[in-house]
Amino acid sequence: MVSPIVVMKDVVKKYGDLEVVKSLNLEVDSGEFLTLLGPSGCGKTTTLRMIAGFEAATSGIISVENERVEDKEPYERNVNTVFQNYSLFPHMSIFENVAYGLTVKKKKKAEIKEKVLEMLEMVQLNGYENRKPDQISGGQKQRVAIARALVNHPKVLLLDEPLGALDMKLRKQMQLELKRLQKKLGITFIFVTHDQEEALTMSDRIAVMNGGILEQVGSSKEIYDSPNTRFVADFIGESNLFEGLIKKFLNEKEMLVGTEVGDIPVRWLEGEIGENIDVCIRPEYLKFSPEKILHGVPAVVKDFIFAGSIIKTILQMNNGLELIVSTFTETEGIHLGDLVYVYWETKHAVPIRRKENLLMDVLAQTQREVFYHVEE
Amino acid sequence: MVSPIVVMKDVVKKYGDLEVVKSLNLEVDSGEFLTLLGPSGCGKTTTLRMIAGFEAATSGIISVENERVEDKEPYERNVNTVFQNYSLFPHMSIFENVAYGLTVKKKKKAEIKEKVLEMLEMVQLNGYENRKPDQISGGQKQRVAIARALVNHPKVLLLDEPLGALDMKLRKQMQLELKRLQKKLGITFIFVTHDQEEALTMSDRIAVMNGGILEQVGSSKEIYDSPNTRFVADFIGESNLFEGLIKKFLNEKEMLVGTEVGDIPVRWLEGEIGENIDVCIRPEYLKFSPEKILHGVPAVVKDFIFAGSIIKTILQMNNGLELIVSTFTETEGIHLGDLVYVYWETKHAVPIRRKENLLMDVLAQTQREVFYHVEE
Amino acid sequence: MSKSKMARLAVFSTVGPIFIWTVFLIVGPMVYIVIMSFMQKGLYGGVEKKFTVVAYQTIFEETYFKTILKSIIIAMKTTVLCLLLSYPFAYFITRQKKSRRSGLLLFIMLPFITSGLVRLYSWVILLNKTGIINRFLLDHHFISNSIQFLYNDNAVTLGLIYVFLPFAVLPIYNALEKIDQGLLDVSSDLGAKPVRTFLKVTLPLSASGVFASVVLVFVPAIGAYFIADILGGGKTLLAGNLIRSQFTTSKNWPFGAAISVFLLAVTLGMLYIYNKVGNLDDLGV
Amino acid sequence: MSKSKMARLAVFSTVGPIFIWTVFLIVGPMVYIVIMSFMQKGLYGGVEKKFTVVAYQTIFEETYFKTILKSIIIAMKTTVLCLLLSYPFAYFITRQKKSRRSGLLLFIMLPFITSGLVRLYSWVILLNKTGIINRFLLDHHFISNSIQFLYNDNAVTLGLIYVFLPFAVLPIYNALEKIDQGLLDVSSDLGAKPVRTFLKVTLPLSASGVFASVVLVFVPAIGAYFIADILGGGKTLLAGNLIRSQFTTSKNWPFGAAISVFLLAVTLGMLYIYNKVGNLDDLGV
Repeated sequence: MVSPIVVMKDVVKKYGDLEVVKSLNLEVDSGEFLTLLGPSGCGKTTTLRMIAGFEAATSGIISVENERVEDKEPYERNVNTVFQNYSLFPHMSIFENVAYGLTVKKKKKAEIKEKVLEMLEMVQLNGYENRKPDQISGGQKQRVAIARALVNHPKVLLLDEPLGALDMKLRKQMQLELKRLQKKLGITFIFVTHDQEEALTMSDRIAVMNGGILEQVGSSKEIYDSPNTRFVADFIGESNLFEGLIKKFLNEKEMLVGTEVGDIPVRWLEGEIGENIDVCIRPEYLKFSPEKILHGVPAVVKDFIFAGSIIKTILQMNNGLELIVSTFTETEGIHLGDLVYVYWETKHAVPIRRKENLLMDVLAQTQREVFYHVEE
Repeated sequence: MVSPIVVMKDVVKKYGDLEVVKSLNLEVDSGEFLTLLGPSGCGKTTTLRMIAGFEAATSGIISVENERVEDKEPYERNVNTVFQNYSLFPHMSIFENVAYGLTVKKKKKAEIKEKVLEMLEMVQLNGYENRKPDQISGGQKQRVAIARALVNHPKVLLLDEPLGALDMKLRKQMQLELKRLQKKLGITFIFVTHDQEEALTMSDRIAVMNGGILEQVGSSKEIYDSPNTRFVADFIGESNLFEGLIKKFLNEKEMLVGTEVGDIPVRWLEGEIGENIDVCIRPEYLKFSPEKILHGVPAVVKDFIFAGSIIKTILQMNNGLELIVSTFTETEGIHLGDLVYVYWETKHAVPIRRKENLLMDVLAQTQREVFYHVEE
Repeated sequence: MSKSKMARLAVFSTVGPIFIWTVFLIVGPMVYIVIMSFMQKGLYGGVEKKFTVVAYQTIFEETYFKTILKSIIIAMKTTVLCLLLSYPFAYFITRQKKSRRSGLLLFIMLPFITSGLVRLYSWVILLNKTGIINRFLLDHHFISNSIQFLYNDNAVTLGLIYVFLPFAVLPIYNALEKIDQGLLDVSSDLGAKPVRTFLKVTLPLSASGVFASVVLVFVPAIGAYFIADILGGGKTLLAGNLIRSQFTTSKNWPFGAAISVFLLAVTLGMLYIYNKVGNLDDLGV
Repeated sequence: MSKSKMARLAVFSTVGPIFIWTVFLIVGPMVYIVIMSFMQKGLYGGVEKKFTVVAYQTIFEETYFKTILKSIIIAMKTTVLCLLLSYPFAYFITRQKKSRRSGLLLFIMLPFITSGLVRLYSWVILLNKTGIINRFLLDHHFISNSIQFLYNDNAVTLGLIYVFLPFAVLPIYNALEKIDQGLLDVSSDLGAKPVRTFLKVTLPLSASGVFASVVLVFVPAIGAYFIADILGGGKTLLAGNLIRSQFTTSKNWPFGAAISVFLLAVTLGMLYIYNKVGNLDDLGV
C-alpha cells in the first residue's frame, strides 16, 4: 500500500466569520497526480496555499511526509509551488530564476549550473538562460516557473491554475508536457483548476470542492460516471437531471424511480422506498427514437447544436424541462419539432442522494461515533 | 438574398514593416452571427478594431451598410463594441454606464431611463442600476458592457473575446444568453474568440484566421467537416493528419492516397495523380478492430485518456506517429499494447490541399485576372 | 509561540522604534506650534505659559490680514495657473509614444535638478530695469523708458508658478497615464466626440491627480517667502515673510505660530471644499 | 484631409503652443544660466559679453571650494539618513492592511501641509540655548551650562532631513507597494528566509523608488540655503548661501551661475554613478 504523502485532517480556514474551507479531510498518495477542482471561490486555492504555508489553517492538522507542518513557514516546507500568474522575478535572468532555490540552499556553483541547464532542457528552454522574463512568451514563462519549482526536487509540487493564462492550443500542449514531466520525475502533483476537462484528462484522482466542502474524491471515471452529489454531476461534464422518488426495487441492480415525466428505471441505490433522489444521465448515454418505447420519456426536438466532434440535440419533455443528447453524427430522419421517445441503459441512470439526506447520514454516523467513544 | 452589412475588401494593416492583417476579404450578412477565430496574434482583434474604427486600415476598403467608413472616427460609425476587459467607466453607476451612448445622443431623460431599465432587465440586472462597477461580479460587469452597447441599437455589434475573463461554467451560461439576445434583437454580431468550442456552438459562420490571413470562412459544420487547410484542421477540434500523395481516383467520390503507412481511401478532390496532399480524419470517425481489415492501418494501443463524455484511445502507427480515436464508451476487449487495425468511412477522410499548391492556384487566378483586366 | 509570530515580532522590534521616532520627529513640532499659538508672547522673544487667543486676534488686524489675504489669493492664482499650464502639458506627454514619454518628462524635470534659487535669480536678471528684455525693447524703440517688471505681485506670482510647476505636472501626468485607453475607446465607440470624451471620462478620472497637484502647489505657495524676497524685493510681502519676521525681528512667536495654524486651517478648508465640489469620493480618493 | 487628421491638428494647435511656451519657461532660464557662467562679471553686478572661464576657476579657490565641498557632503549625509529613515517607514506602511495604509501616509504628510519655515523655527525654539530641551536638562541637573545645539553643521543636516523626509518616503512607498506579493511568496516557497527575500527581491525591486528618493532629497538639499540661514545662523554656510550672495551682495553673477552649473554637474554625475552601481538598467529605470 502506498502511504499518503500529504494528509489534511479537519482543516478549517476562516477569514473573520467567513468559513472558506470547512473541515476538510484529504489524503494525497505519494507519486499521485491529484486535482482540486471547483468553481471560483470554492476554497481550492486556499487549500493549496495552506499546504504551501502561505495561509495558516484556522484549525486542523496538515502533514507532509508524516511531519506536521501547520506552524512551519513556507521556506521550511519541502513543497514547491507554481503560481497562476508565473511570478517570475523580473530583475533576474531565466537562469537566475531557475537557480534561485538552489542558490538559497547554498549549493556549489558548478552543481547549480548543471542542474539548472538540465532542467531548462527538460522544459525545452535551452538557450534561453540569459533572457529576462519580459523577453519570453507566456508559455515559456510558465515553463520557467515549472522548472524553477522542479529543480529543487520537492516531495510535492503544488500547481495553482498554472495554465489559466494560456490560450487553448498552448494549454492542451502544456497539459501533455506537465503530465509527461510528472510521470518522468515521479513527484506528487497537487493541481488546482476550475476546468473540468483539464482535471479529467490529467488527474489520477480528482477532489471536487464546492463552497469550502469536499464533495467527492475519486478517479476521473468515478467522478464522471458515479457522481455523489448533484453539484458534482452538474459541474463535471454535462448532465440531465431528473427529480424523483424511489418507487420500487426491481432487482439487486435496478430500481424504478417515479418522476414528473413518468416512472424510469435507474441504477440500484441503498435507499428506502419513498426517498427523494435525483437521477443523473449523461447526454452521451441518452438515446431517442420516433417509436414508442417501454419507460421511454416522450419529448419534442427543440434544437440541434453543432459543437465540433459532438452534435447536441435539445429535447423538451412534457414538464417543460430540457434534455441534452450528445451524438457523434447527426441522427438521420429526425427533424425539429418531431416527437421522440428518450431511453437509456439502466446502468447509465445514476441515482444521487439529496444533500439533506446525506446530512442525516452524517448525523447518524456522528452519533454512532459518539456512542463508540463513550463505550471505550 | 441577404445583402452584406459589413464588407471588407483587400484590407491590409501594417505596424511598421509588420503585416498584421494581409489582404483580407470578408462579407458579413445582416443579422448574422459571425465569429473571427484564431490563435493569439492572428490578427482577429486588429480586424475587429478596424471595423470599429480604433485602428486605421493601411489600405483597403471597409464599408458598413454600403457606406465606406475607413476615414470615419469610431463615434461616427453605427457599430458598437463589447471589450474583453469590460471597460466599464469606474466613476459612473451602472445606470450611467448603460445610459452613456443615449446621453451622448442627447435623448430625452425619460426616454433614456425607460430604455436603460428595459435593457438592464433584458440582461437580468434590474435593481443594480445604482451600483458602481466595482460593486458587481465579473459576469455582471460583462452583462453591463453588453447592455451599454446594445442600448444604442447598433447595426453591428462587435465583441472582442467578451467571455475570456469568466470561468468555465459562467462562460457557458453567457454563451447561451448572448446567442438568445442576438436572435431576439436580430443584430449582426461579429464575435472574436480563440476558443474553438465557443465558436462552433455559437456562430452562424466562422472565419478562421492565422498569421493575418483568412484561412477559411464557413458554417461550423463546413469548417469542422471539410477544413480547407491543414491549419484549420489542426486548430478546430482534434484531428489525425496523414501526409500522402494522390495515387488513384477510385470513382467520382473516392480516391486512393499513398501514405507512409500504406494506401488509404479518401474523399474525392479535384487534383492530379501524384499531387502531395494531407488527409484529415476526425478522432470520432476512426474505428478500430483487432481483426485485419482491407485498407486498415495497423497500430498499437498506447494509452487511454478519459476526458469525461469522451474516451480517447491513443494508437501508434508503424511510422511512430500517433492517432487519436474518440469513443463515448470504453472499447471492450481492447488492452494496452494490443495490435489493432484502424479504419473509417471514406467520406470522413478529408483531403487537404497543401499551402504551396494553394499559392500556385492563387497565382494562376491572379494571372487570369490580370489578363482579364488587360483584355478590358 | 510559532516561528512565524517570532519573525513578525523581530520585524516590529526593528522597524517599530524607527517608525515611532519618525512620527515624533514629524508630528512633534507640529503639535508644539499649535500649543505655542495659544500662549502669550515673551518680552524679548520666547513665550510665557499663559493661555490666550491674542495671537489669533492679531491676525484680523487690518494690516496683517491684508497681507495674509493677499498671500492666499496669490497662492490660489498660482495654483490655478499651474494647473492650466501643467494639465495640457501632461496630457500632451501622455499622447506621445510610450518610448518618448520618459524622455520628455526628464527634459521638463532637468532644470528642476538645479535649485529654484538660481533659476529665480536668472528671472531677476532677465526682467530687471537693466535686464535683457528691457535692453531689447529700448534698443528697438518699443519703449522709451525701461519698465520695472519686478517687485510687484505679478512678478511674485510668476516666480511661484515657475518654481512649483514641476510639482503640478507629475501627479497629473501619473493620473492621466493610468487611465485605461479602453475607456476612451468605449466613449468614442458610444458616439462621444473627443471633447465630450475628455470632459466626461479623462477629466473625472484624472481628478485625483489634479487634487494632488493642488496640494503640492498651494501648500508651499502659501508659505513661500524667499520668492517674495527675490522677486518682490521687499515690496510685496507674503504670509511667509510675515511669519519669518515674527520669529526673527519682531520676536512675536505666538503670532508667527498662529498665522501658521491659520494658514493650515485655510488650506485644509480649501482642500475639503475642492474635495466636495470635485465629488472625489466617487473616485475612492 | 480626413476628419481624424483634422481633429489631431486641432488638438496640437491648442496644446502645442502651451507646450512650447512651458518648455521655454522652464528650459530657457537654464540655458541662460549656463551662458552667463562663461561671461565676465560686470563692475556693479550684471555681466559683460566676453567669454571666460574665470568663474569656474574661482570655484576651486580654497575658501569657496571648502564651502561647496561641505555642501555636497552635507547633502549626501542628508540623503543617506533620509533613506535610512524613510525606507523602514515606507516598508512598515506597506506591511499594514490596505485600508490602513492611506491613513498612515496622510498622517505623515499632514505636517508637510504647513510650510517648512514654521517647522524649522519650531526646531530653533526647541533646540536653542534657552529652549525647552536645555531648560529640561538644566532643571534636572543633567547639565550645568546650556548647550548650543544650533548653529553648526549637524543642526543644518537635521533641518535638511526634517524638511526633505516626506519627499523620500513617497517614492519608496510607491515602489514597495507595487511589488507583487506573489514574488515574495515564491522566494519563501523556494526556501529563502525573510532577510534573504528582502535582500534579493524586495530591495532590488524597490531600487527605482530609492533612486527617485535620492533625486528628490539630494537635489534640493544641495541648493537649499534658508535652512542654513535659520539653523546654521550664518555660521554654517552652504553652497546655496554662496550662490545667493553672488547674486545679491557680492554682485558676481557669473560666479553664482558657475556654482549652479557645477552643482548640477556633480548631481548628474552622482546619479550616473548610482545608476551604474545599482544596475538600474536591469529594472528598465
